[in-house]
Amino acid sequence: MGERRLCVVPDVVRKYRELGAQLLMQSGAGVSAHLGDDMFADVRFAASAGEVFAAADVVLCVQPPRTESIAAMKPGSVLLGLLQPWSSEERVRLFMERGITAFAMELLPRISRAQSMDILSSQGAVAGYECALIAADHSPKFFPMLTYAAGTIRPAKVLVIGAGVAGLQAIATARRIGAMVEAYDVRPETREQVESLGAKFIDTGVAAAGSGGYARELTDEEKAKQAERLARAVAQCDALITTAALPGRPAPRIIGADMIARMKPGAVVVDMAADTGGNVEGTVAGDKVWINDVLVIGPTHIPSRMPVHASEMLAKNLFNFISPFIRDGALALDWEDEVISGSCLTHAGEIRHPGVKQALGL
Amino acid sequence: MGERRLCVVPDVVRKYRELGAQLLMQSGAGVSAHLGDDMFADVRFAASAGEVFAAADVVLCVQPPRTESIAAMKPGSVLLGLLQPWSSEERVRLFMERGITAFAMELLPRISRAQSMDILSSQGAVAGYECALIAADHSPKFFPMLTYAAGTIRPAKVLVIGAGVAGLQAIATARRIGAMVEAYDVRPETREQVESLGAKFIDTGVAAAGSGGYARELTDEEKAKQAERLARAVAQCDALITTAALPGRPAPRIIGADMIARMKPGAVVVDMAADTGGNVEGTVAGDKVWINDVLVIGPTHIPSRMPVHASEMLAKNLFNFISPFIRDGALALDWEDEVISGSCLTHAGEIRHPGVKQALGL
Amino acid sequence: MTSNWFVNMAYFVVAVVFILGLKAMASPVSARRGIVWAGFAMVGATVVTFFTPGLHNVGLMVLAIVLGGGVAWYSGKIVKMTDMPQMVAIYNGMGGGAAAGIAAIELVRGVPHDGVTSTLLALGAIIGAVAFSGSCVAFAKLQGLMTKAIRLRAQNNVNFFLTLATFGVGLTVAYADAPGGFEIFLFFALALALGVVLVMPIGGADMPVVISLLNAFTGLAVGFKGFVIGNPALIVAGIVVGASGMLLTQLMAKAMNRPIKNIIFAPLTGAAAEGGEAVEGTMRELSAMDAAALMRYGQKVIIVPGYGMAVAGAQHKVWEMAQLLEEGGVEVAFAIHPIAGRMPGHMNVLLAEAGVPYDKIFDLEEINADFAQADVALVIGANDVVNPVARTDKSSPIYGMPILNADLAQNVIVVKRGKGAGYSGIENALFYKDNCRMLYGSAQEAIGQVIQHVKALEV
Amino acid sequence: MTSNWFVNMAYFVVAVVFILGLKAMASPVSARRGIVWAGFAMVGATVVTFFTPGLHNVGLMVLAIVLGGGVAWYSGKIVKMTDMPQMVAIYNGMGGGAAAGIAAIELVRGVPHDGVTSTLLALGAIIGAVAFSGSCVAFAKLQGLMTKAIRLRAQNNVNFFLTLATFGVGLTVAYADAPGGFEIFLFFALALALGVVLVMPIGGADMPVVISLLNAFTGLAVGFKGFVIGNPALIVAGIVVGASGMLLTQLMAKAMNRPIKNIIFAPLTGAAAEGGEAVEGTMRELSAMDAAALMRYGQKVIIVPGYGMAVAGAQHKVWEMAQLLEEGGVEVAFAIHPIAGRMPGHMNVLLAEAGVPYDKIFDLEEINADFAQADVALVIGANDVVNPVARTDKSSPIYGMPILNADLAQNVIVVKRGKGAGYSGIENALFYKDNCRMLYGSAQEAIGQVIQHVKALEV
Amino acid sequence: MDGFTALYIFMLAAFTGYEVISRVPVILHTPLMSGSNFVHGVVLIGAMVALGHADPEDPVQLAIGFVAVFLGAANAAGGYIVTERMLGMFKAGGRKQGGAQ
Amino acid sequence: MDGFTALYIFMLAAFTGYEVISRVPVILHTPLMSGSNFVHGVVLIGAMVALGHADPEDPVQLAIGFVAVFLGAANAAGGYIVTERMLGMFKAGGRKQGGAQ
Ligand SMILES: NC(=O)c1ccc[n+]([C@@H]2O[C@H](COP(=O)([O-])OP(=O)(O)OC[C@H]3O[C@@H](n4cnc5c(N)ncnc54)[C@H](OP(=O)(O)O)[C@@H]3O)[C@@H](O)[C@H]2O)c1
Ligand SMILES: NC(=O)c1ccc[n+]([C@@H]2O[C@H](COP(=O)([O-])OP(=O)(O)OC[C@H]3O[C@@H](n4cnc5c(N)ncnc54)[C@H](OP(=O)(O)O)[C@@H]3O)[C@@H](O)[C@H]2O)c1
Ligand SMILES: NC(=O)c1ccc[n+]([C@@H]2O[C@H](COP(=O)([O-])OP(=O)(O)OC[C@H]3O[C@@H](n4cnc5c(N)ncnc54)[C@H](O)[C@@H]3O)[C@@H](O)[C@H]2O)c1
Ligand SMILES: NC(=O)c1ccc[n+]([C@@H]2O[C@H](COP(=O)([O-])OP(=O)(O)OC[C@H]3O[C@@H](n4cnc5c(N)ncnc54)[C@H](O)[C@@H]3O)[C@@H](O)[C@H]2O)c1
Repeated sequence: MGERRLCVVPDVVRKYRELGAQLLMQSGAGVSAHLGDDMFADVRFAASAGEVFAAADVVLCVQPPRTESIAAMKPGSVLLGLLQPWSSEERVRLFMERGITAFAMELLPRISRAQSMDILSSQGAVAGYECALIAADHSPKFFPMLTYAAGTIRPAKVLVIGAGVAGLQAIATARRIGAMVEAYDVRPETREQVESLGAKFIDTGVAAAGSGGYARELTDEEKAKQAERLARAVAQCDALITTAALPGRPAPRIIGADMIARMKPGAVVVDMAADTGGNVEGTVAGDKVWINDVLVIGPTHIPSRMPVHASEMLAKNLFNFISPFIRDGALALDWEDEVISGSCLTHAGEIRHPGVKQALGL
Repeated sequence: MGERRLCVVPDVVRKYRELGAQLLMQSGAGVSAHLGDDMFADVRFAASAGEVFAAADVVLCVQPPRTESIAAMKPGSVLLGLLQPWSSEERVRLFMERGITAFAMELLPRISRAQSMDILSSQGAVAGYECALIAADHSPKFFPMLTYAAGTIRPAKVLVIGAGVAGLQAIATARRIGAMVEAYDVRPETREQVESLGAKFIDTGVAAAGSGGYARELTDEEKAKQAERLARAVAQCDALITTAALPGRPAPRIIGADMIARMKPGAVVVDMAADTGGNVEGTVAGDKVWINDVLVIGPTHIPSRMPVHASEMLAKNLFNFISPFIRDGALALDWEDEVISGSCLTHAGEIRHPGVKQALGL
Repeated sequence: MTSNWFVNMAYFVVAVVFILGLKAMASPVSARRGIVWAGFAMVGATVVTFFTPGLHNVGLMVLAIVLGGGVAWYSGKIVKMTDMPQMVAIYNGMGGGAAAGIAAIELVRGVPHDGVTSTLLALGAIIGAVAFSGSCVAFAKLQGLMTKAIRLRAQNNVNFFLTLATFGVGLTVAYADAPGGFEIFLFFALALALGVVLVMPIGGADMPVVISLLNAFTGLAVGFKGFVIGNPALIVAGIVVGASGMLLTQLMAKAMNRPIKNIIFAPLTGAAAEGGEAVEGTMRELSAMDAAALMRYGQKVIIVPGYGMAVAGAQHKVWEMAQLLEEGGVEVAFAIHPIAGRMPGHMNVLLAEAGVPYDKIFDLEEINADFAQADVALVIGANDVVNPVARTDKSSPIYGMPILNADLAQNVIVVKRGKGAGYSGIENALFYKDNCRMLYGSAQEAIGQVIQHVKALEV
Repeated sequence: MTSNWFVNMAYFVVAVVFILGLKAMASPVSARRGIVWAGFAMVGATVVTFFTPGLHNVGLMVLAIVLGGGVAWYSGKIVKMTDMPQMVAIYNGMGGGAAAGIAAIELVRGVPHDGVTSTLLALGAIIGAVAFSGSCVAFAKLQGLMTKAIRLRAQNNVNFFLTLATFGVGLTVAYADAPGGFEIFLFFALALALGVVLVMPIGGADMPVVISLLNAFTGLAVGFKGFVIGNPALIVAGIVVGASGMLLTQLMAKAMNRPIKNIIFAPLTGAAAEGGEAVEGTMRELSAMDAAALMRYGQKVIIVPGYGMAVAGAQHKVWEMAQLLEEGGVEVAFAIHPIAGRMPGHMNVLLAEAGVPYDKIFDLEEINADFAQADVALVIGANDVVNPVARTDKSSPIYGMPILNADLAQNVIVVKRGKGAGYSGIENALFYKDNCRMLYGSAQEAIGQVIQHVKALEV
Repeated sequence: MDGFTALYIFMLAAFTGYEVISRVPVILHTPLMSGSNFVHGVVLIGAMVALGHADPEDPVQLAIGFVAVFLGAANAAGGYIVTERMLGMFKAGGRKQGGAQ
Repeated sequence: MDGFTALYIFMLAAFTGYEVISRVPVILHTPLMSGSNFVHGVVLIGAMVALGHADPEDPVQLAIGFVAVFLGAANAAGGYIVTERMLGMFKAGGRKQGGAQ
């Protein structure tokens, strides 16, 4: 299953129109999100994606466009979406060459005001919910406690690793279904957050709060300590959901093969980080594999499993980002605005984000 | 996915042993339920199923055995399990010919005392839970209400048709996940039961309570009335779960193609009755099909999606049924017992259940 | 009235302490303290009285105190807890007797009084004597010395004329300048007879209310005597007890669901033939307040939810109540019967929704042995799953089904709306057991009320 | 003491009705009824008094009543609701003045009294006069005629000696057989000065407590006067008011979190320099009882849950409270800010867990316009999401974020544990607003208390 | 009335006053203060008796008596109207049907 | 003490008695009844005074007085011990830490 989300939904189109913007969309682009062309009023449809790229002043996208598409863009035009800024030097170069003003929503500053534009957060919520469902659906056991005529089934134990946006949502969802949930994160402030959802926090004695609400990478010693304590919790759980991520880097490898080997037969692992390398040793992105008697699932494109609402959220985020600068159908960016300047990847042929610049060595 | 359940689990094996019974099991039979041979103590393992059938005095099974297996059984031996008594005249004849005492758990009288032996109930609970998860997992929408930084997502509407054991469990599970649930059943007493789970009951004005806790078939007029009111509810829901069944008959066809046509794009239908013909027009048993923009799922072997707990429940049910009659390792059936006599399909070459006898025309 | 300043001041303090003591006794937290205070005050009052100027017969007095106090103290000490009510009755009667005795002395001495005082004197004497003999009858009934409620033929007429005669003779005697010995004797004989006749027809189950009423009477009698002999401490203590006793009688009657007038007059009119004598094998009700008190002061409560809890959607309230009890130090557990409700796991879903932690939820096998140790089994909208018939009656459709042994708990409280049967449609033998009480009402409301009362018990 | 039986009996009834009236006024349900009863009793008492044997100066009396009553009635009728407290103060002062006046007449007439009565006469006169002048000062302060709390240098000494002098002169005058005009004048002058000096240094914010205290004083003065002129109705009404007034003063002080001694003595010792004068822009606390009353008697309450509710796990309690309010006819809605809590949908999960129906939950856009119509916005463990700084302060990290307009509600109640900041770590301007009160405590407990009080308001 | 009797009356009245209002909700503090302020307006009848027994010839007595009655009447009348108005604002909200789920 | 004073004392004492116990929980009904039974045992002092003023020569008076004191003492002593025992059983359970989730 690939990308099924769309970067506008009919409601949001209406709002763009109210701001005087004109919309051009590839015909059939919304089908996979159950949004037929007929559901969009006041939108011009283009037969091909290329036509859209060539004509637009501002391009909204979900995933980064392919090289041909970027090449087709008007110089000086604005590109907006999840551009995976860390993943491809070539793409960033292309943006610079074409003089494209590219906003990578992954770079959005994590300040309160910008939360309504935060695609990582909104899609993280979707992903957390979905991963909990995947775990429940694949588990050979009931999640909730259940007393039936011939006995009682004890509730399943679910372990969630990484209590960011997605992790918390996974915790909440697993709890709702009825599981007993434990969770773990390196950032110490997550303890209270985990507990506020009625789950138990696993204390490993390792704390690693980074900046901007993200986590930092751990030292080897810390990793060993963490692993020690975690291994025990992993061995006891019926389902394991891992959501740990580090911005701009491959996902941390937290669950080793040895830990998997100690898990109960029939246990389920859902590795939400499969896309970026996986938190679990042996995960295959986009596939399910049996390791001994443990099912390890490495779902990709998780928010696309719920395209209707994921698209709605994403579309609103993008709109909230760009709409303050649309006046009478024209775009006027305010470079003083910390949100704009902070999430800008390239502008006027230059790379604007110091972190990415350094990481890509440009 | 086929049958993954097993008719004993280690705990239950222990109880049989305590009663003095000897157990013989096909090697590897439990693998699909995550029960390796090594987990069973005090059990002899046979290399093939045939060996088991030939040697046993009492045979426990999940599904009805194949013809060869029945043929291999000792005359006068006892067979116990879900024997699908209504589905095959040939099999019943074979039982009679071989003089097998066959207990079909589907025929178990629905009295309070027998509830701990009721496989239909326990597996119905599993199925209801699973179907709700399947629906949630396949829905392109969130089930629960969710207020996020850029807006609010309203909870999904789930409609459950048939509020028997499975239906009620589906209602409870969907509610847990956060959906708004409506439900419908022909038996009027289900209204209170549905409401006791916090769901809304749809009143169509058709009541059809049958005997023994089951429903009776509806007249054409009733069907039309029911359909009218249901169609409206179906059109509004985001997910539809159908669980209606009639004992010993094909499942009632409740949702016609016209109703599906009126559903929202992206809606999901889970037809639990797919195995017995489906409550929904167009269901394909064991497959997912798109009808317009509606995904119709016809899962089969649903309890096998949760083999660990389903096996545990099933094994306990069977044990509760047969154990009162095991004394010092020998079976001594009490034909006065209404549970024994009521669930007996064939004994001593005769068919014992009048309903089946009549239905199969034997 | 003695004019001794010290004695009077002491009496004043005693009166204040009595009031404070009674107030303290009205709350579970301070009740112990209250009786101890009052006890000290009583000792003080007694000692101080010896300082009254012009007191004669001190030797006799001491003897009477030692004898009376000693006998009562000893008998009160050895009596079984279950026999307490009759002891209260008899002690109360003695108080009434003492009041009557004071009146008798005044009459015999022929002390002249003004009109008001004379009236109070007669009233006090009558009430005291009635309280005395009535309490003796109550004692005899509760002690089992008198087992039947005895109604005279023409009870109404007897009561009426006896009352009339008693008051007539009493007032005559009180207003007379120097009443004759026989009149005085007749007066008291009539008053004593009245007490007997009034209490005789009342059944044993209503006795606590009657005792409370007689107790209030004695208070009034004491208060009136206080006026007669001019002692404000007696007035205040007596009237305070009289007033609080009246209220208490009302509260008790309400808590027992027996309007006072039914208790006192039903036997007179003969309307309620059962007369309140507890019939074995009926369903008995209890109030939400009693349910709250039973649980709050228990050690262990096991809650048995059933389909009725689901119908009422009472799970949140039930859990709230359980938490309150736990805060009060009570151990609470939930016992789930395998087939409670209408689907497997019905109760689990609801309890989970309410937030009951899994470690408080036990299934039949885990908890059935614990009921015998539980002070209260609270059955909420469950029926078939606690029906002991399943153990005993072979002909019952639920025979052989394992049930929750709620009936083995010390007290069983059943919350249901009315006489509705369960799924299997059969009568429940549990409801008729001696240790079982019904709390009628939809579970949501009934438990809501219990919660309020549990809270009222915390201070 | 007049010996007219009819008048006395009437007074007795009046006293009883006053007590019943006060009792009724102590409960929201019957309060209206209570004042009306008391009103009838007062009219009755006044009329009956004209029947007192040997009454002179009836014309003058009627004139005084008509004038005094008329002026007070009119002024009481037209005054703004917000100015009520000072009216209570001034009327109370008048009552004190009347009591002092009665004493003055007795003194001037030189009626001889025994020791106790003389003492009570002096005490009543002093207390009445102090209540009079003190109340006048209180009135002046509240009316804004006197804006500063004025402390004399050596306030302590002045108070001490003035008190001493007043009592000295007072007792001398009262015990004297025929006190001279000047002594009497001096006595009252001193007493009046004492009232002024005592109340002067107390700040406006503490005035309600002071008025209540003066009110209790007046009650005592009236009671004492009752002893002096031998009128039990005055005694009973006065003392009952005195005692209940003392209790009420204590309750008020507690509700305002200002121990009485701080109010009365702080200005004396000069310890609390702020003197209670409400400083603009401080956080003000309120009690759970007040929170309950505000909501229970409101029409519409909007609840704003935040991360703190999640931390406290208070969702079940909050929903229970909401239900109670709804049962009382209050409209309750939940307002969820898009980023309340720590994950999208954090509040949804919790409210769903507690069983809050979806149709009571609104998001920012749906509900923000409704705050202006709400009587109470109850903010539970939320902080950043209701911080008005986001609207105004460009330099704030949350500037530009839409917030819930809780500050536009008539009253805002904020439940939080202490001074903890929210996620963004900044101060919240809402907490300093005039219409905002803090209810400190972990949400679970705080709301639990509110629930108890809401229940207490139901009868 | 002798001293002890007075003491008893005093004590009992104090108890009664205390108990009668011991469970008053905060919202009623001010109205109740005002109400009890009205109740001690009964001083009016004391003042009336005092004025009634004042020497009709002595202007000082008459003046004081007049003032006392005036003040007493003002206490009673003002106390009543103010309390009444406060409590008039005060209405117990009607009960609606509540329901959990 | 004159009739009206008596009436006032009566009225106030009745109010006090009523208010003081108006919120008693059911579980305390019997102990409180017993406790108030003890309190009216104060009749003992009345009986003592009566006996104390009885004519030492008149055996009837002495006998009645003796009985009255005896009964009064029994009321007081028995009332106390019984109440004390009842309330002794009565212990408010210790508070544990409660907690929701
Ligand atoms: N668990 C399953 O899978 C399943 C499935 C089908 C059948 N069953 C059967 O269901 C029964 C379950 O037993 P149970 O004890 O849970 O329930 P039950 O025996 O059906 O009894 C329920 C009781 O709740 C009371 N009730 C109803 N509404 C109420 C309300 N709003 N508030 C308070 N009380 C209320 C009713 O009495 P009032 O009317 O007087 O209030 C009734 O007696 C068994 O007989 C079992 O065989 C179970
Ligand atoms: N929704 C999201 O996805 C998300 C994700 C990350 C960050 N955030 C941020 O989180 C914030 C959410 O705002 P908010 O208003 O919900 O919370 P908040 O601003 O963090 O404020 C929480 C308040 O609750 C109080 N509190 C904590 N524990 C309590 C307890 N047990 N009982 C009572 N009060 C308690 C704290 O004060 P005391 O310490 O004084 O009690 C604190 O002021 C926003 O700043 C948002 O940007 C949101
Ligand atoms: N203030 C804002 O506007 C805002 C907006 C969105 C998110 N946030 C905050 O930022 C936090 C992180 O956001 P996110 O979910 O996008 O993060 P993320 O997806 O980058 O990471 C997911 C989680 O994995 C954890 N993790 C990293 N390494 C780990 C390891 N070795 N072991 C265990 N856990 C590890 C991180 O701590 C994080 O909680 C959120 O919890 C949220 O509080 C703030
Ligand atoms: N007393 C007992 O021991 C016992 C044990 C198990 C079940 N039961 C009762 O029996 C009932 C049915 O059991 P089940 O779940 O095995 O039944 P089932 O699986 O045979 O049927 C499922 C549901 O479909 C409904 N249905 C049939 N035709 C329909 C139509 N046209 N439209 C809508 N709904 C239709 C039925 O009413 C039933 O509720 C249960 O609800 C339970 O109360 C009783």
